[in-house]
Amino acid sequence: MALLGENGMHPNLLEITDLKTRFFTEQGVVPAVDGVSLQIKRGGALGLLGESGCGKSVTGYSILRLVRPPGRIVGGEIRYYGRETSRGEDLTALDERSEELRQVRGAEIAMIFQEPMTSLDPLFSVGSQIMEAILYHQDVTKSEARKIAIETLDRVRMPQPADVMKNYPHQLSGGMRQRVMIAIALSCQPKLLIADEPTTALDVTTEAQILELMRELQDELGMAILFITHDLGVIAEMAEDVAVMYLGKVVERSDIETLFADPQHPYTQALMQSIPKIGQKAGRLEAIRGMVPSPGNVPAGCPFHPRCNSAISGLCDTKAPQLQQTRAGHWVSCFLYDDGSNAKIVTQNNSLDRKTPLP
Amino acid sequence: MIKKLTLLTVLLIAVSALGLVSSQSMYNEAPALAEMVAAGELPPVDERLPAEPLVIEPVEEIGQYGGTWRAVDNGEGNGWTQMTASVEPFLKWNRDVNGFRPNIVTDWEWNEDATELTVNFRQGVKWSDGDPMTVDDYLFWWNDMVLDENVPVNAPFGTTVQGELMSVEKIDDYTLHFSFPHSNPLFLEYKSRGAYHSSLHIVPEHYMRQFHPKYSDAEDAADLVNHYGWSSRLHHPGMPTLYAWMVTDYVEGQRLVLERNPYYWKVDTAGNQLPYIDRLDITIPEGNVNELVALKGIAGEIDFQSRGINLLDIPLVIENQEAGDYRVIIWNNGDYAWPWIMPMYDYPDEGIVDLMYMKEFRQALSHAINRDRINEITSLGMATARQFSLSAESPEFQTEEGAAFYQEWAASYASYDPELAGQLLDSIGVVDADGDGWRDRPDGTALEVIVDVPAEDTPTVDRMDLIKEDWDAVGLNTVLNIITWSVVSDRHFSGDIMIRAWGSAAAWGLVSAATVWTPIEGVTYSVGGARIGDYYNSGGERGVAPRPGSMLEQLQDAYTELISILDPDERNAKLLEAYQIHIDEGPITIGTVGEHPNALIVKSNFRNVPDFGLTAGWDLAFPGTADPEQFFFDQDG
Amino acid sequence: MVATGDTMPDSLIGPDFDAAETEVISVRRLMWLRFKRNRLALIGSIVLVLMYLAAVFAGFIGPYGLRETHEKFPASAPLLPRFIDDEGNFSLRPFVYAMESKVDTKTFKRVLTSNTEVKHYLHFFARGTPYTILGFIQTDIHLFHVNEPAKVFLLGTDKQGRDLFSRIFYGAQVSLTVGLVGVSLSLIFGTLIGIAGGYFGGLFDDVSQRVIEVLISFPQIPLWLALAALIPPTWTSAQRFFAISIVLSLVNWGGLSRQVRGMVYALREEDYVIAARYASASNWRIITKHLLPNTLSHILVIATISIPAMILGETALSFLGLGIQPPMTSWGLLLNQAQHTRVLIQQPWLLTPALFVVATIISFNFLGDGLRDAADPFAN
Amino acid sequence: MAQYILRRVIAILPTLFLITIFGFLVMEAPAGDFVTSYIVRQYGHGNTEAARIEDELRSFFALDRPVYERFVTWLARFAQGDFGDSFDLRRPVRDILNDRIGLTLTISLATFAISWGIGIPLGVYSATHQYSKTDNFLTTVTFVGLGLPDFLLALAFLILGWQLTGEVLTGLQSVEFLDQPWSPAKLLDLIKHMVIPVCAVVITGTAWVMRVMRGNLLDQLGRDYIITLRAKGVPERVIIWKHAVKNSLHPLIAALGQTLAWLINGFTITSIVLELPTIQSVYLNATLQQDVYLAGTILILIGFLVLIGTLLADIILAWMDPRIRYE
Repeated sequence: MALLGENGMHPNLLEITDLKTRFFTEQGVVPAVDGVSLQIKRGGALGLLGESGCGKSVTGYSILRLVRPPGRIVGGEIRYYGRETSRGEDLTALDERSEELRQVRGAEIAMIFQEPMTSLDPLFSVGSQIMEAILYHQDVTKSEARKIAIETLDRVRMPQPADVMKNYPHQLSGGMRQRVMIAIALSCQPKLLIADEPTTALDVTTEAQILELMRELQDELGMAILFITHDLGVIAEMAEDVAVMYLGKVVERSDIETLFADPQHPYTQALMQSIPKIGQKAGRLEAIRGMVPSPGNVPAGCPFHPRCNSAISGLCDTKAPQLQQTRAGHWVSCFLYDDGSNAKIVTQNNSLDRKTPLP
Repeated sequence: MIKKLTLLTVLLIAVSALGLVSSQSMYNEAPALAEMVAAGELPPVDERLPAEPLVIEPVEEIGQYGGTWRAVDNGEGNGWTQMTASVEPFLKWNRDVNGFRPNIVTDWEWNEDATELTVNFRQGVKWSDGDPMTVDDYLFWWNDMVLDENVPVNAPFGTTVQGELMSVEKIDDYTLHFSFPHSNPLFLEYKSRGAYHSSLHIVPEHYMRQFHPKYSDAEDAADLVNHYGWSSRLHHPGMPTLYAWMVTDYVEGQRLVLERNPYYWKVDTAGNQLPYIDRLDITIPEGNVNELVALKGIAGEIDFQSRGINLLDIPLVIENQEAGDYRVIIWNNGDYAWPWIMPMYDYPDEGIVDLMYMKEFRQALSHAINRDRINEITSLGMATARQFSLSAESPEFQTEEGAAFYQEWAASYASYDPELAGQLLDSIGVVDADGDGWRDRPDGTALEVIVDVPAEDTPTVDRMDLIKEDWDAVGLNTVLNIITWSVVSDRHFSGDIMIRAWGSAAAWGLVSAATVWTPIEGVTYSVGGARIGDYYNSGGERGVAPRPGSMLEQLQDAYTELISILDPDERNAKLLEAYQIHIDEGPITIGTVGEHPNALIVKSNFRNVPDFGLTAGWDLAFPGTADPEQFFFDQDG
Repeated sequence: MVATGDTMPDSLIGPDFDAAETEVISVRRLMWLRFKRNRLALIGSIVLVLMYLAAVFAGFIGPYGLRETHEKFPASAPLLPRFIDDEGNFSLRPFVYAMESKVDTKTFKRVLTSNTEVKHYLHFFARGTPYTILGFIQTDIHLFHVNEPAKVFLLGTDKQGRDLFSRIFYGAQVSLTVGLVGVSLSLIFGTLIGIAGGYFGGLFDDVSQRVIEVLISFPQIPLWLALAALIPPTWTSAQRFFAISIVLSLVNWGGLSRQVRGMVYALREEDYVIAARYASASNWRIITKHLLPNTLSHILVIATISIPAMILGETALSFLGLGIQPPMTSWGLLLNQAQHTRVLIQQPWLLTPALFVVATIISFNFLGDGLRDAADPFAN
Repeated sequence: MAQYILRRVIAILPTLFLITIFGFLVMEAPAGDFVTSYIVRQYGHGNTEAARIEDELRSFFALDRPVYERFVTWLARFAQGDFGDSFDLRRPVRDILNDRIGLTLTISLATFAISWGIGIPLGVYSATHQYSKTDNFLTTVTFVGLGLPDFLLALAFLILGWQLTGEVLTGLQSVEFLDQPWSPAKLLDLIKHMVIPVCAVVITGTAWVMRVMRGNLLDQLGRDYIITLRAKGVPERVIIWKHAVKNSLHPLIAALGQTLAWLINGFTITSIVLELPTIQSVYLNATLQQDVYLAGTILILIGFLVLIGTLLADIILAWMDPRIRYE
């Protein structure tokens, strides 16, 4: 248990401990999130970095309990210290349809998504969709809610917010819609915002504007952000701390400067090298060898070893490394920094258990 | 005449005397009518009845007034209701259909060569609105409808002789004189068949004038025809009638209600004005009549129903007698063949017609049919296997000699003998020439026996199915052409049919549908083909001539001779001679099974229903001929 | 399948994985897996396979011929094989007693009395009425058979004294193929117009869309009736069969065409089609090489889904007497004979064709449902 | 919006004309005409007279005129609201339809209301409880319901009704009520007669609505915006009923276009089996008897309702869906 801060407040807003989320598909069980532990500080910004399919989004969904069948959280704890500031509460223990959880969603923790084009109900006006969030969390009248909504739209730098209220999602551009999404998320002033690749679907200029906006808002409102992305550049701009995920596991964790200065895990290193840098000649881009295996078909040992240039045969392909602190605040899960003495021997880490009954 | 007048005077004196002494009537009437009389809404019964009402002898007993008679009828003209409640012709069949009895017409007189006829109408008969019925009502039909070119009503059968119209003359209000260009001895019989003919021809002139373009501002005769025509005449509540019940309500496609005619001109032997039953409530189904009859019958929702009970439903209605509180009476359907198989001698393929004219070919077709099997499978084994030989009840078969003749005819070529059939075919060269398993024509070309069957006539479809197997078995490649009735008819008139099979009605030698045995009319039921009948009917102007000297020509000649014979006995004897051609020349039309039983659903307390009835012949007008006005509900029993 | 649908597009089975070496066969395999998983669809397809086999081998399965009448047994209740005789002795081999049949002149009912002296044992794979399979294999071996005079009618007989059990399978030949033929015609017609409309667009597309719009909104039965009334009544029952198929497909092609058009419309904008067009491939080539193969699985699914409607259509038309005519038979025609009060009350066995109709329709629905899910393995 | 509607209405007119020609031709095309079928039926009823006046009958019904002439005459009158007379029933087609439209709509609207009223909630329940026992049960029932032709059900219900009550509940009213003014007893009688047809048709109808609803709702529930709604803490009930259901009504509303025509011609065979005095029964008979004006009018009426229905559905969709509205 971490130390309590002043006035009994826990220093972290959210603590994820050994989270396991699995998908029970027809081909077997897919361990999308496999023992992830993270901490988000109050008002802090944590970046969750990884390629498609590494489980970073599922981690985000798990926090708000948005994982739907056949996915299910099977283990671990998500402790939220937003309301119960000292003891916290375990979000995984709440019933999915419970009122308690509903009051967390939107009001305490809000989320914005990758696809602003499809994330709004096409049949309702933008205004009503923002007001809906407000009306379900705050004891205000309709006209007050409208006022708040317009203010929020204004806050997300939406031009002519009062007019936009009447618009329907299909009338807005992608960037505008993402602003609306952010407005919805911010309308109830949550303590944590989960941003799931919020700029992936946007063009570069819009992306920059949105990121800029989010940074400003974070400063203004003092909320924490969990920023999920595959884009190192975005991470560099947005996050204070970073966790790198690969195939459902966190492989490296540190503050942003450390990570960029000294990436330790071969996967992180590879990621860094795959970014084109100014001055570097095109065509010399270093790509990571091979493809990400299916999460339903995780290799034995260290999941990254088939693609790893530094893999130690006989070790990396049999044993799974554990997250080790290599320096203060820098955690890596790799045998290069670990003698393997406390590593588990996993001969077959393939969770494709075909005998598991289907949901 | 003098006698009548005296009687009338006596009666008048008696009535007025009675009127002075008491209000006692000579006749009794239904309680409901008596109330109306008491209320002054209706004249007393004696005034409503003619001086000499027709006295009807009840079948079992004097009945009781009251009750509603529920039945089912099809929506097309309510034909069955008309057969029940609209049969009031000049003369009416006896209940055993052996001759006619006076009805509207009380007496008549022919001249010697049957070209002049004087008939007397029953005096004092009133329409259901109280208006007197006179010969003018008949003359309106003849002069203003048949003879009026603007009215699409044709001169019916019997009113023309050899293509020339009769003429009619009014002698007095109750006497008509008919003149015919040639002998027409069967005129009254022709006119008295069924619910059409004269039952239809006496129209309420005082009422119909309002629809006639000549007498009103009607634009055309559509409304007139609508009120007159067979298929729609029961659709008009308030239209005056001579029948026992008058239409009081009609809901298209759903319901027809008739109520007693207060002016009905018949009484029972105890002087009770008929009818006994208050009203008829007829349900008109949207779809299949037979199914609704069966359903309603077993549910006890039918009081009397003589038509529409499917042969195959008889076990069902018998089984549910007790539950539905009714009894099942079996009448004779009277069909002489169902199906009758008509080779068409006007088929355009001469090779086929050659075969048709060979009696061996037709005999082979007939012998190849396993009639007992058809009877077992499709007729519950309750029909009679027989040749095409008209109805056994026809008058010409009622003598000893006639009965014997009938037996011989019915049995001719009717045995199941496929071997003989094969030999007969061999004998005329219809053999398998090319070895494909099917017999070919004498010239060696392929022979296909094509039979047109109306799809709607399911018994015929079922039975032809079996006959096809029989014919296939003797090597005749048989094709059934099962098509809708209207198309069969079309093909019939255009001469495209090789062989036609359908269900027969009853046939009465000369009075009813003579053309089924001799080709004299251009109609679909004409033996040998419509166009051969039309040839005769048009005096050779249209149609197809029968082959010279053939049995078809012999039959036509025989008919020409027959219809001018005045003496009934002589006529019947000659008729048998003409029938002999059908035996000598092999079956001209092929019969199969006939005389099917016809079940009646009769409510347990529904009385005075005779045991005898012949339902297939519309000309015979059952159950109208059984006098439904004397049917009654036994309210005690 | 999965309610969350697109919520983890980048996380689980996104396009990144398809190309992975382990998953090269995955599309087809995924379809099969998904289909196999749908137990109802699996049951449905098994039932259908059995039905179609039974239709092909109708002569073998039924002990009697299509038109074989048993004159003493019209509308007979089922005469089932038995294992226990009148004395209560058990026999492993099923047998029947010969029956005497007479009409009771009072009740007009047929009375059957069994002759218990002789047991007639059922013969399996025995010789009986000759028949042909698929029009060329001639044989007279039946699955089971009993020697005259004994009879075995598993489902009773119709009013003509024909074994209903045998006839149902002969009827299946018509009823089951009418849907296939009708759907094939719809497919050809609908696909051609759909692809043409979707690919070329323009006036042709507008007109065909308008026609289809009216066509698919029109209630089917009145249209069927009107069109069935057009069939020349002089046609033979085989011609009628095809005419009915055409009528069914004329009413049905619209929906199919519309869906095909929609897919082509979408595909038209796909990179590879545009690329093909820039490579100046001919329209025909683009349609046959690119559009058709890519829409095929969907077209097949749509086809499967529209078969039940066609089978029902045939049943309805024949039920009304406007469909198949004897000597052919079909389930609708068999049911046409069963729509009598007496059948429902006294001869309920004549309704068994309805069970076959219902089972077939349900199976097709199950199958279609399963195929639809399977055809779109990335839907979730 | 007004312009949109106007444009659609104008687009309907040529289609309507085509339907009219089609309707007339389809009725005209079969071999023979009303007179031939009339004569034959009359013979079947024992009236041998009709055959003798075939030509007169034909000229009486104006069937001796060429097809195009009759079509033009009829169309001209049709445009004025005169649909011609039925040959068979000898009444104006208009009157026949007027007589029947009331009961036809009563039964079809009842059927429609019940199947949608039951089908939608059950579909929603099924979709929101996917793979639950109830869902599996309902899905199976749906499949069976879709497999059962309603006319067979009607037949079965009729017999069942007879065995239970001893009454044959064909038609829609007992004869004794036919001409009576409306009274509670008459209404009760009508309802009693409606039970069988409504049940028979509702079973298939509900199955269809349920299946469509379930499928679409499942599809909608998988959409991104649902996640957004959940993430912003909207109660599940509101997510389903306010958002997902509204979004999944699209195909059902599109089907409303067909429903309008269905209302007057939806369950033809059931109507015939149960002897219902509806337009459907008249249509079948008219088609079989080549009663051209009656059958043709109904066919065209159906076509007309199809077009109107489609238009209405489009308007409702436009009203509901801003994407269509602002196109």
